[in-house]
Amino acid sequence: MSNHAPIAPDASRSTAPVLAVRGLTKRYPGVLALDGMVLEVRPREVVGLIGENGAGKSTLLKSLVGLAQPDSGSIVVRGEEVRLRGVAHAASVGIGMVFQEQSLVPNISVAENILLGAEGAGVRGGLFRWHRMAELAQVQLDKIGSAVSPRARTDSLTFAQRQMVEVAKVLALEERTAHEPVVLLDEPTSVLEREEVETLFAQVRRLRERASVVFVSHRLDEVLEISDRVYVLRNGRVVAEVDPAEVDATDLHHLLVGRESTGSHYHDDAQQEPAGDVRLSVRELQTAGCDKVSFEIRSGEVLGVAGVQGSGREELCRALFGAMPGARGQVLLDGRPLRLDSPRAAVLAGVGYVPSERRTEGVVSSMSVTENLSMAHVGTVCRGPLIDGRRERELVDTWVRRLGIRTPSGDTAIGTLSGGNQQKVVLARWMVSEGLRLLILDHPTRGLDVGAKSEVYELIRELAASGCAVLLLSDTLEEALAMSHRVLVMKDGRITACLDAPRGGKPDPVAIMEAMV
Amino acid sequence: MAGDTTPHAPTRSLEPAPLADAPAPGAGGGNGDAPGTTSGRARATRSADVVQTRASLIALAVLVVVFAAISPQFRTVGNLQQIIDAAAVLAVLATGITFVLLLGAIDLSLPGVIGACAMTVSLLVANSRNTQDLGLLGIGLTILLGAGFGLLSGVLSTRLRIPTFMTTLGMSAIGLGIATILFAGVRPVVLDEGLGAWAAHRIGGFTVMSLLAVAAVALGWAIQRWTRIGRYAAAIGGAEDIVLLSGVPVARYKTLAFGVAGAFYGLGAVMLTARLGSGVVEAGAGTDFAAITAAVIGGTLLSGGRGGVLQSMIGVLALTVLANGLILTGVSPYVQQAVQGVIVVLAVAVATWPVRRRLGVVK
Amino acid sequence: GESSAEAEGEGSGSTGNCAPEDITLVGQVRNQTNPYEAAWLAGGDAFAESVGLEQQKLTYDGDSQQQQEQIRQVLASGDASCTVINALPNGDSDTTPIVNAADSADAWLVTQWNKPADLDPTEYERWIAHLTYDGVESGYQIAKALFEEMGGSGGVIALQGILDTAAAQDRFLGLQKALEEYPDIELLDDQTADFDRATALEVTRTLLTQHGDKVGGVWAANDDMALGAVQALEAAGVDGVAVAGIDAVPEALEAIADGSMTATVSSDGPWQGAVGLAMGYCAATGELDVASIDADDRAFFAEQFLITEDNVQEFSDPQLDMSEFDCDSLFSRATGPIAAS
Amino acid sequence: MTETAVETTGPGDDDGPASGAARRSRRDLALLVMPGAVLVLLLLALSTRNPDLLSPDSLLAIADSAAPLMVLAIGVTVVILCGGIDLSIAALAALSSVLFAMWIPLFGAAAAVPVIAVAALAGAVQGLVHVKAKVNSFIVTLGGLALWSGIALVISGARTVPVSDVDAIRWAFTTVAGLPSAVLIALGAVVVLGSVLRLTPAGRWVRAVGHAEQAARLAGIPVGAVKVAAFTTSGACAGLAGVLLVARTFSGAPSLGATLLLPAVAAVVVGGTAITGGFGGIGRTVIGALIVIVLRVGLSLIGVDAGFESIIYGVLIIGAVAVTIDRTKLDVLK
Ligand SMILES: Nc1ncnc2c1ncn2[C@@H]1O[C@H](COP(=O)(O)OP(=O)(O)OP(=O)(O)O)[C@@H](O)[C@H]1O
Ligand SMILES: Nc1ncnc2c1ncn2[C@@H]1O[C@H](COP(=O)(O)OP(=O)(O)OP(=O)(O)O)[C@@H](O)[C@H]1O
Ligand SMILES: [Mg+2]
Ligand SMILES: [Mg+2]
Repeated sequence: MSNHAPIAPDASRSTAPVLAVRGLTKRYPGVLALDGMVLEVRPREVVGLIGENGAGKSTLLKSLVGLAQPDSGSIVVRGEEVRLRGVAHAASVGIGMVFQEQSLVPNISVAENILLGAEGAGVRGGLFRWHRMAELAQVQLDKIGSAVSPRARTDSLTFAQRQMVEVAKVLALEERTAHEPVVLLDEPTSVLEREEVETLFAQVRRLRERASVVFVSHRLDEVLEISDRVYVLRNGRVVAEVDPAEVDATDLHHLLVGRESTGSHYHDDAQQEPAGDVRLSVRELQTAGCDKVSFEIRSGEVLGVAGVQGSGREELCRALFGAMPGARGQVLLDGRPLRLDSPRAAVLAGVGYVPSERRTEGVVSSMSVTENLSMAHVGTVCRGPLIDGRRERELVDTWVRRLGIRTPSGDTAIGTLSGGNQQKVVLARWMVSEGLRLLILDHPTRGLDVGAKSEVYELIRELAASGCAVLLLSDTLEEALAMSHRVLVMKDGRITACLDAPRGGKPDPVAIMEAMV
Repeated sequence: MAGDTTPHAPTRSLEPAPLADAPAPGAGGGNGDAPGTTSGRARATRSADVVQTRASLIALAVLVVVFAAISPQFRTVGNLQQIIDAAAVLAVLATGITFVLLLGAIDLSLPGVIGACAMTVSLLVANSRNTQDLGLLGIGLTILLGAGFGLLSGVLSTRLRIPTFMTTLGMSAIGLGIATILFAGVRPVVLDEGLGAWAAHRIGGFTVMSLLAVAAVALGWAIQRWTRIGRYAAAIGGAEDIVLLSGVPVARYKTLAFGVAGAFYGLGAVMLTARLGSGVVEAGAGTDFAAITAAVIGGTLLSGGRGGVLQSMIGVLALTVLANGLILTGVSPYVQQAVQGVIVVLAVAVATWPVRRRLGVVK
Repeated sequence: GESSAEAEGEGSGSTGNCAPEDITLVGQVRNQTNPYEAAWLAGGDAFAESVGLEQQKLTYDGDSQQQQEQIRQVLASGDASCTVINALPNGDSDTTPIVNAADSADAWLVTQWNKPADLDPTEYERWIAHLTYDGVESGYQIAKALFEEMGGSGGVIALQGILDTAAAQDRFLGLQKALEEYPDIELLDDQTADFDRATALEVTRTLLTQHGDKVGGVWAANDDMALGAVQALEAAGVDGVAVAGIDAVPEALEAIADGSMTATVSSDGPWQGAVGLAMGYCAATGELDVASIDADDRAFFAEQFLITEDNVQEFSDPQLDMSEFDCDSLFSRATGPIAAS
Repeated sequence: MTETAVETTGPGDDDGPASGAARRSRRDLALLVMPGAVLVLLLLALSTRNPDLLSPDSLLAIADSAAPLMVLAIGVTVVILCGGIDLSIAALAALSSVLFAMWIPLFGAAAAVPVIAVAALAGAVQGLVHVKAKVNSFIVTLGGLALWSGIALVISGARTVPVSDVDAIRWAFTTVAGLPSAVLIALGAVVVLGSVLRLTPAGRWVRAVGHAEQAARLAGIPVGAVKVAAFTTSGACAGLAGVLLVARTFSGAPSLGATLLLPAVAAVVVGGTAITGGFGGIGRTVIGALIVIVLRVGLSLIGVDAGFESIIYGVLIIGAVAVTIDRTKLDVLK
């Protein structure tokens, strides 16, 4: 395999790469996750990685911190080939990673998390010196200008705060190694609100002053915005290396999916006016985090809910799904009252829910794709009380094909699928039921690649067309506007605005922003 | 496998908790104060700790009040001393087992370890069986032996990757075997003055033993709060795989935690022997469940990462008060056991009831 | 008998014809971790040695299931009809299955201590005998000794054994019997300490705080609890309280010698361990015809000895007198048939 | 569970699926063979000291001895799979033995039915307290342990209750076709419970709750109902075990079988079920129970002193787990 990076004239070409990956191959049962991957990272640059779900991005990064052992190929750090034994070893050569799934210990302090395993002066004579710990951690937090208190307990932080802490933790590498570190960021933005993304980018730009960064995201515009160079991955290999200055999102999209992007991203033209009558009517819904909320959804309608962190929109969703013990209020589904005390009851009434915390709440990661998919409506594959294996496999095959889920087999443990593919399974779980009347989507496209996203949008359109009501919490305002017939805006647990968003006549984002903050 | 880590899963529940502004429990890993900005659900998780601790405190308070109301003897200073003395051994054992429970592991080795240590110490200090008279040295050696047992449990669990339930259960059998061999049919009576004094001699109304116990608990608390063994134990219990990701030698610190626990069991065995006046093989019978129950009632969860030495002490006191109070209030011995069981559940349930929904997943 | 109906034909009968060397001697007790049962097994070893055999020692940690499993296994492996079992059933309920198992396998069986009242050895061909001690009597004797020590008046606290054992219940009856004879003695409280030393210690201390110096004596259903009580009294700095127990474990004897205990009752463990095997050995070799044993001796109370400071020296190191195990003097210690309680 | 899984038999078959057919078959094969192999090896090793151990009678005796333990163990397996623990099983079995003995005069052989029903009810109550009051299952069932044995003590007047009419329980201690009926009954329970867990959604619900309760709840699985059902099953099994115990002691007693708690849980773990929940199954527990019994009875017959016997037991039981458990299934060992 050629040991020089793909052609692309570039200013910093002269400087020797900090990190070079040569012909890396990694096979998982049924999947070739990495297939002769070749790329390099140069000093003080931000390298963007894009690729479909399952393209091998996470696997690559994991191999770079010794968490996945490549079957063949080599990793060269500052000219020396290394066989990384694990995170600690990778750290010792200056490579650190912020994981796609956050990895901080919840029940200890921020300072401990940042210095975990490398307390250095924080521990003297075997005894923790808390003030020193705080000081040392503060040094790292200052690097990224984070206001988080090093003494705070980690599980008391917001998601965004925790992410800052992770970056700070990675930066602690500097003191540990003589060299500038290489920081790997796996989809750091997928769960962030826009303004949080801005802060993160600010951090990344600072980082570039003292380190090299590898940045994975499915939001092409972000990648273009922050990267100096972008590698496009497909099926475990680099299919292109591009200069952000020379391309735009659509070109990337093309490179990415390898085919013309069909129709418009959001399938706007598929938006039909909701014909049906009121499907869900909510009167004075009262629960922790949102008080006296009232609204209606008609069947075939997509109702977007916009709002910032803590606006109470997530609590609203969970309450409607019976997952918010103590929720009160008059909720009618097709005129019949809906139990608010039991998810079970909600499901039986024809409600579906896709939670945002996919890994801990969406899937049972050690159970099979099949089991996860048929989990909610296992009745549909039962003959009498018994599960009909054949019927179940047919069902799964159908949906795996329909949503293009990349999995070796239905027996594969879902935890081993790429994030995006896990999400598709969760969606399928609800779609299998004919009786689905209301689908509650909490950040359904989080972590999905552009292709998958637009497939999901298509599915949402289809669902709506088929008369199902959809309650949609979006990653981005843009998404909410594009997909919804109406958009509710929530603030501090109350509805502050409700705008119509008919095809063609989408409201002005600015108006919504104002209502949100 | 990094992709599968579930950092906040253990402490996730569905509902924001008004309770969140309550301070984190002292030993619960909350060194210090929470920042202003906190997300609803994250807050609920932390307050679960507070809830647990508060619940057990209330339970203890309720027990004390009720018994004090019913029985005049319960209110006496003498009985307070008696309760403290009675709690001494359990307190030391519970302190030890807390380190194991923090890991999210379990330890059933107490009966064996205590049996072996009890026989050892009674044969090392001046006794009726042999001419040994090592005094304090003998006690020290015994505590080391306890630590040895703990380390062995730890090594077996981490190196062979066996559930601690099994390794410690086996270790218990091994310990009892050793104890039985040492016993050899003749029970060694302790003649050592110093050791005898632990149980008999009183300072300010409290036996030497109780004071030793208090010191031991304090030590245990310090270990938990200020040493890697303690802090890592909590972290490992919180999210073992992440700690591993951070390059901490998890296996080593797990093993060490077991070692610390073992040392406390050793001390507990010495105290029991001092109290019984001779080496008794079954001295540790039932202590495993007693210690675990105490810890759990106190809010040190079996799932790991939550609670701590101080919380466990609440449980120890609750159990001791209960046993003591039931006798003093003249409950018939035939139903005492049953009553005790019901009260334990009721106490925890009632104390938890108003906030049960904030507790999220309870195993 | 309903169960002897199950006995298979060959090898049965009330006399054996086993060659001495073919005989398997099995002694089964709860565990070897207390002096009493250790002494029992030692006695069994001594007898086995005297006839040139070895005793197979079984201990089941007070676990009824394990006891059953062991018995079943012993009988299922080896020539049962030349197997002699001298067993201490964990509780009354465990005797029936042991007897049935042994009976249907034609093994020679002697049981001690625990037996349901309705179960009668005379209905079986090879269940040679059940011997036990009159718990009421033991409880009564130590109670009297205790009350005398207290000068016939004052308050006592009672430490009961594991409540659902016949031993605990009978001994307590004995105490109550004695109480009737001593009107000035008041039973302040009775609690169970499960025959366990540590438990007894805690319970005693609590009772002391409750009844203070009203306590003049502690009646314990066995020596372990008595010794626990002695410890409790020392720890509480209380003296002048009389303590009595049952079993005559070495420590108790020392305690009696140095005056910290008043009385105990000896059942002579070594003898129990030996005599059971001796009976089986004699029957298996044919020297003893089970059918010809006097019915009163098939289920009898054995002689027990009250030990106080006057006679403690004689018991401090028990010697086995092998002549007691000649096939014709096996029942010399029988004091009469078990009174149906 | 998918058909591929249904076709495979033996321990591990009701586990979660593996990733990749190749790995799957190989590991399942190992899992299939390993526990059985351990069992055989143990028997052979012990028989070197006491050859009679391998005689048919002796082997049947072992199976017979295993019956009550096995029934207890499969019951608690379900609770453990849910991520909980049931410490009350042994005490509940004791209570059941007392009730059974007391009710035979009333119902004769049929007394088993109400007894098992009551035991199941007791289990259900514990389950409800655990689910509705959110009290840790360790605490709830520890309370249960004390309560049930207390009740048994009281209603039996702290005495053993003899069985008035032995014929009423003969069905539980005769031999059918040379096999002890107790063994057949235990196997019956195993088959029933095993197929419910494997062929109906119940099995995957239980495992889902054990793996990720929150995710299971949000997938609409009746978490509360599943947990309550698990404790009910465990209770019912305890009841059946109690009946079997009566059938071998011809009487019920408040402490009968009370010592079977740890051996039962040990059987589950030796079988390879994760004590943290989610992974494992009935098949594994059956082998586990046999291994535990062989250790318990086998060792006492090889004629070593009690002390050494205990030590060997400890070493062997650790060794047994070391080879039987499937570490790929225990993501975090606890
Ligand atoms: N531990 C594993 N076991 C088996 N297969 C795996 C494992 N980890 C990853 N895979 C497979 O390897 C392929 C690449 O996965 P990877 O997570 O690298 O994709 P990705 O590019 O990060 O996707 P996403 O954008 O959704 O995060 C996927 O098909 C995935 O199913
Ligand atoms: N997300 C949650 N967080 C905390 N407690 C919850 C949550 N969801 C439900 N609960 C409580 O946990 C218990 C079990 O919940 P769940 O609703 O799954 O079962 P259930 O409603 O009791 O029974 P069923 O599902 O058959 O209706 C109930 O008491 C419920 O109030
Ligand atoms: Mg990824
Ligand atoms: Mg429900």
